[in-house]
Amino acid sequence: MKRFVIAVAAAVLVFAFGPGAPAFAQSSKPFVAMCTDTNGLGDGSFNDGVWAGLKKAEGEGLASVKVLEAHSMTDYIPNLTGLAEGGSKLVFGVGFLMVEQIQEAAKDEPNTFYAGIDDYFGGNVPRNLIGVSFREQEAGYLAGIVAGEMTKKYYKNSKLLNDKNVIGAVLGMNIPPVERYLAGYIAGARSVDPTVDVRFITVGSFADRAKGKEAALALNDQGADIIIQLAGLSGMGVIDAARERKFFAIGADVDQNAAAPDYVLTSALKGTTMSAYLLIKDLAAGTLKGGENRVFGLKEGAIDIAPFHQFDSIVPAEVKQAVADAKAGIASGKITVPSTLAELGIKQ
Amino acid sequence: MSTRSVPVSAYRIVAGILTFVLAVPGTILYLASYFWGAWLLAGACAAYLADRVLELGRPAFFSLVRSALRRSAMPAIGIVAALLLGAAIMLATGYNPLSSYKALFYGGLVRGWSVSVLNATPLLFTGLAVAFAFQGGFFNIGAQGQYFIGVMTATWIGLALKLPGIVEIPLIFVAAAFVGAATNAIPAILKVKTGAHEVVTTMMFAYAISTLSPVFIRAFGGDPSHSMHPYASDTLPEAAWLPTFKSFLPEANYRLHIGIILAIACAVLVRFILRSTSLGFKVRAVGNNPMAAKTQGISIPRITAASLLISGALAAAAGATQVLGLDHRMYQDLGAGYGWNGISIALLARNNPIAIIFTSLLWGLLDSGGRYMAMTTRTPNSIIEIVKSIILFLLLAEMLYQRIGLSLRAAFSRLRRGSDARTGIEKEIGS
Amino acid sequence: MKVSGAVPPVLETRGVTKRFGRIVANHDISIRLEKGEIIALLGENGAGKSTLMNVLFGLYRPSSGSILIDGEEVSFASPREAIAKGLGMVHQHFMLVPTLTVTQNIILGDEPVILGHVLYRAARRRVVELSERYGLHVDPDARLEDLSVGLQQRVEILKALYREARVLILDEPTAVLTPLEVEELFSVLRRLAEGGTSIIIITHKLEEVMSLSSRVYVLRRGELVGERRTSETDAAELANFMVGRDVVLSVERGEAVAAPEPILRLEAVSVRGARGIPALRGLSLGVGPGEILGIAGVEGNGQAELCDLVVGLARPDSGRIVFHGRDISALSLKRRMEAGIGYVPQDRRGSGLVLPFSVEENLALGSCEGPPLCRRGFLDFRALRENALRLMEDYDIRGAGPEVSVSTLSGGNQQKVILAREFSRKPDFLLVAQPTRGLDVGAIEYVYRRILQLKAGGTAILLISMELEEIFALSDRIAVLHGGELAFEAPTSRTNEIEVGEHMIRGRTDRRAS
Amino acid sequence: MSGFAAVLLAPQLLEATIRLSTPVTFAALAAVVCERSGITNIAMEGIMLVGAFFSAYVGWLTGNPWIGLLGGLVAGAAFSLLFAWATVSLHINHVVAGAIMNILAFGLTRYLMMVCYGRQGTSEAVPLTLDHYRLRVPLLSNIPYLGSAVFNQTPLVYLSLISVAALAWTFARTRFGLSLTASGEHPMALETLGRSVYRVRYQAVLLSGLLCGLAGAFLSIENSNSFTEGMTNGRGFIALAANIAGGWQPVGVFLASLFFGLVDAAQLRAQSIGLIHLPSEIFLVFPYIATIVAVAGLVRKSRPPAAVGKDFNVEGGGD
Repeated sequence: MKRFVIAVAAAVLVFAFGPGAPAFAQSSKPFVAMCTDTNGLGDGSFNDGVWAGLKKAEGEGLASVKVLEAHSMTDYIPNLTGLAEGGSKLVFGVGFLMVEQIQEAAKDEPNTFYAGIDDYFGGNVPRNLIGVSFREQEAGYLAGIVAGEMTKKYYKNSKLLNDKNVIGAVLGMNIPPVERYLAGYIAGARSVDPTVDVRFITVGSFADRAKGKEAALALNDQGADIIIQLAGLSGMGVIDAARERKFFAIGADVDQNAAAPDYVLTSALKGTTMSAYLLIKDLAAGTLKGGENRVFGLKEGAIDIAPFHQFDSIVPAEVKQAVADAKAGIASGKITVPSTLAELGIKQ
Repeated sequence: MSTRSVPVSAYRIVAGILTFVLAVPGTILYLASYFWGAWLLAGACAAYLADRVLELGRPAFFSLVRSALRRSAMPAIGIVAALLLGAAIMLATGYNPLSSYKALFYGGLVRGWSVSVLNATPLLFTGLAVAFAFQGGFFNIGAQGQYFIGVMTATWIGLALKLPGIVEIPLIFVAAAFVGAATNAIPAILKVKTGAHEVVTTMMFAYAISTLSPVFIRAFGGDPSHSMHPYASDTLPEAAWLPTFKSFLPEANYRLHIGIILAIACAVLVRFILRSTSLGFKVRAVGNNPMAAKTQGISIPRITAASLLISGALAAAAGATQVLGLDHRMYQDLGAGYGWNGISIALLARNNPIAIIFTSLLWGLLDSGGRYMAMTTRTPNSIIEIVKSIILFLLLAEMLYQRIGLSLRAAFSRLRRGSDARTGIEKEIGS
Repeated sequence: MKVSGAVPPVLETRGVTKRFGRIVANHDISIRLEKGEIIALLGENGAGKSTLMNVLFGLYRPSSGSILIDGEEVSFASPREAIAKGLGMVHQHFMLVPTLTVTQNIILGDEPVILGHVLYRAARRRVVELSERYGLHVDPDARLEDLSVGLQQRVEILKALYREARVLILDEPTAVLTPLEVEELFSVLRRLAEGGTSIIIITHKLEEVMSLSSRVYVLRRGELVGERRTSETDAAELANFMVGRDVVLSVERGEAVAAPEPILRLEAVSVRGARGIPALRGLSLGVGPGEILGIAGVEGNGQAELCDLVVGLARPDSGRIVFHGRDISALSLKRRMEAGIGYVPQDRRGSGLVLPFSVEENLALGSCEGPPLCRRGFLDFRALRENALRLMEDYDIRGAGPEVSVSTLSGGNQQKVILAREFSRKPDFLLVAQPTRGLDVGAIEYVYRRILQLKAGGTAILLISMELEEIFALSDRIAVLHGGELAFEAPTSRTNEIEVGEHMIRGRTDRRAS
Repeated sequence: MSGFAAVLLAPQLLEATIRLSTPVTFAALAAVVCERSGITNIAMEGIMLVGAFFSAYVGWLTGNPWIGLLGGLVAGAAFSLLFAWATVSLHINHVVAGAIMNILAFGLTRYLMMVCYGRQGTSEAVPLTLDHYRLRVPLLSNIPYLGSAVFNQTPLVYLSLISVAALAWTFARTRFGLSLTASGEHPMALETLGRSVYRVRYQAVLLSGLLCGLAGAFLSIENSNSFTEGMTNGRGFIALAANIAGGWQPVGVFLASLFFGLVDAAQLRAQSIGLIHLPSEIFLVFPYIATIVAVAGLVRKSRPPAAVGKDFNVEGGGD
């Protein structure tokens, strides 16, 4: 089967590219590729996360990998189909903006698996298509517990905290994955102390760093000492603000500690890395199955909270225990984390 | 000089019919990647030229051809020079220009031709929108906003009404054009009443519209708790989709829809309006000299408004085409830049609607070829943006050529005359 | 290069030629200017006077020939160098920045500075001192746009004096002045000349030459055709030189048909100008069929507003405009056009023509609403072309076919396009403003002939002109506009240029007397 | 808890206003200089972006933000010279040339991201930002309300305030300012007085390039620590509006920029107070609406330089 695919891929290449055939289809390992959304690599988020999963698989010798970046929405289909024509066995499309395009690409290239990261396909899913979505609210919940505990009970542990019991969130745009994160975050904080004040601001763009910073500063002015960023590149501004004003930021999607090791308390992890890696692993083992939506959550190991790094000593064992309990509760189904603000009684 | 009317011969009628009969299917076939359609187009060209020869007589015809060649020389030189400059940049930054360009043109013209055409479709409309406003002396920098208004209108009606396509699609276009025109009424009124510059107002409107569009999408995006991909609205019923080329040409790419035909028809229509109608005549008069137009009884506010409204309608039609033809739903604005690109396309075509057909296809193929290039070589496709701006720059900088021409001439004359006199190279331009 | 013994002239040109592309604006011109002398450069519009001055002033570079100052050859790369050599120029269109103050305007380009910082107090002192020395009084702190035209010209002269100009060039300095202001200007210039300043005055007005200059050069079509001492010549000879033949413009006017009932009547019309100042005050006049009423007056006395009002570009604040017995004050320009009002605007290229348009399109401008050129909103190209060919034949429009852009036509042919367009609509009333500005004599005669033909056909014509000659050549009756009021009105046969000129200067003498 | 008014009156709002308006102020001053000299400049967005990129890149290469700032200034100046060449020497329509410059800037910065960093999105962080050189003015910073907002700021914020004063002074009192005004009101007058309009306009565009370079540097290496593609996010166009609303005067333009900054700061804060429950997009659209209202409302009270946007050609004039 594998050999056959490579042969087909090689034939396609010869016809498609003529003499200038690219070098990437020559190894005997399956060739796996990803298409970024318009944010591209370096977003410190989904795109980077998936890419890390690909690199991890490559490091383990499971596959050879390639990334292709998109600059506008019309890039998506040519990128997705082009990679298949280039011999890719499994193509990841990153971001929910590609939902339509990836379905069409899958229809176009039946011999290649397509995985839509952050996509959910309703109805009958083509047999070479996999929807990968996440329960972000569970990651938000864990971060909310940490934030709620620290700001309420352990604010004396760090000069960066205050006694006001206010935490914040900066949103890029008001869209459901962001809303799920936020709902989980609020629910987590309230599980510690129902009277906690959680404030949030939407910046209106996933790429306006200066405004992201300004929103975080505004929240800090109102007493928030821990702020989660749910704003993509604008979220870099939240970390900028934390560095400048000296409060704690919580990263999202991937571990953003490296951006400001002294101020990023932890990060709510969405396992784009893990999910991509798991799918490649299935592919290499020949067990990859298409035609379904896979929702990755805490239970599947795709949702987690990042380590505290140098704050490990500041965060008391009680907090870590609370996180562990929540994890167990969620995994076992004892805790159901709300996924919309409406469930929390917050009007939008 | 040949004003004597040549009696309409049977040959001319035949040539005329032949031109039309060959050109229309030729265009459609070529656009659908049936490249042999080029032969039909060549035939149409031959028939057209024959017709012109018959009409004008040989000497006048050849002088016409000469002047046409002279006029197209500059754009051709500009494009080649821009590509050379782009190559120089690639060389300087360590990329291989030869393989890049090979991939660019193979990708844009052959391999991804259907994508080029898909790219060109909305750009053709927005280019026409910008050009129409330009012709009336107005800079519609916010075509992007009207584009999204068109998208919203099409989505709304498409989702709200369940009519047969033959009724619904025209209805959607009319409604989108109407609402797009209405959107532009505000900047038009502000311009006429307060003098607020349209560059600022239309731009800000575009920002505002794209900021507010999520509110709209949420209203038509089904239940958010079930929707995993909220940036898009619900899908339109298939009855409201534009027919695809595939429905009559089986080999065509299945995404290719007849929007491009509508766009080309629109370009022809715009040319007709501008050239052959009283309104277009007045728009051009106001755009070229508002004072003279005014003293001849043409109402400036009315014409300004009319050109702006038509411009808004065209930009909105771009949005409607994109929804009905390609996306079948509304996506949130990611700064796709149809407005900005529309400006480039109109400028490049010097606001000539027919030329816009070609400039939008050029832009479309540079985009899709650029992606193919990025896919198959290591060259980043942002080089295409650079090449595009150099093309624009070189095609609009007429002075540059006059300068070069003058200094070349001066250099020649110096060579000829030796060094006896310092010939003053003056930066003269005859009036 | 010095002539032995004699003092070299302050300024001299030798064989100066200036070409623009294929057009030769100046050909082989040699003139000479002595210290303390006032010379005149006489010529019609388009004779190349302004080009020569711009060459002298370093704005243009001569294509060949040389310029000498104090006997030394100079080459100016820019006006800056000309100024440094002591040249000062007062342009016909003032080179003044309206939003700046008098002082700022005067010092601009030569400011007293320390480290880029302008010493305004010192500059102001200098300006006050200068204006007192030469009797050119003007408020140094006034914003320029608030000054009258005469005062603005003073500022221009002060500008040159501030730069210690030894040679002062004035380009058509009297075009915009009232006769009183002209007198003042001349006395200032004479005083300057006595003080050793050399002056060149560029003009096309013979009287000015005779009264002011000691020598005169005459230019025609870019060439120097004569040089005379003023004392040794007379106006007739100079006129002969200027136009290249004996007689100017005595057109057979034909008698006006006496018509009691005017076609167009202004009844006590008042209107405010651009800055809210009354521009027309209770103006009443009427023009009958087959009659030409000439409005004389110095520019800026309400002519522009009168034009706007009559054709419908502006509405009167009070009073009415009656056309064929019907009040049309509230009608739009378009309705008035349809009712039979034609307009030949003063600014041909600015408001008469759409320059990039072809001849046929320009001829259709304003008729693009209905038949015959337009049907159901569509242009009828064949009708357009036929219309153009017919009019081009009728009005002798030469130089191009109907499909060629009017911008390539000569001034005379452009004016003919406008006349053809307006006349062909067979207006009952026609407003003609400055119909011959910038045209050559042949074209002028042609324009006069057409206007008179139209009149003979029964059209009522209101002629607005700053040229008295023109007014007298064409009008059956003459009225004088002064300060927005009708200062004088009389049949042409019962008045003369002196009387009319008097009223142009002084306004209404009857009121003054009372 | 605390009411709407309390938040709006807090000194932090003023601080936020100043931070948000600083890049707009720089760019709007650039617009003033350009337009007063007769050049319509809509290329500010692009010049800013180029300035932001090179500030971050040079700052990253050298590790010194001041050298990075210099890099941004040089890049902004060089890019603006291209604009000046196009508009002044080649006589391309100003708005058209500006639009082309913007397209070029977006393409160029994206291309350079790949060339210099090998990726898109966000560049490497500079090791040290200009924020590090925050300066607290000893006594003044103790003034209640104003003190902490105005006198405890970062270098480029101070520089923007100084620039406003310096430019106001320039226009009122200096030879250069007088030449600029003349060049924009009546270029031929300036030319006939021996001062080259081309030269003055080149200088004006160059100065505006430097100001835009500062705006870009503020965004990339003072307010944050790296370059992000498209990080100017329309600020160049807001600056254009501020220029009009501010009546082509440095101080007016500064106030207009502050106003736009205030609207933005206020809407962000208004979102989190929780007094009004509206979709966030309703808040986000306020700055744009404010811009339109300001431009439409104020445009009549002031008038643009008479020759702005018009081509000037010494020998082309003729008749």
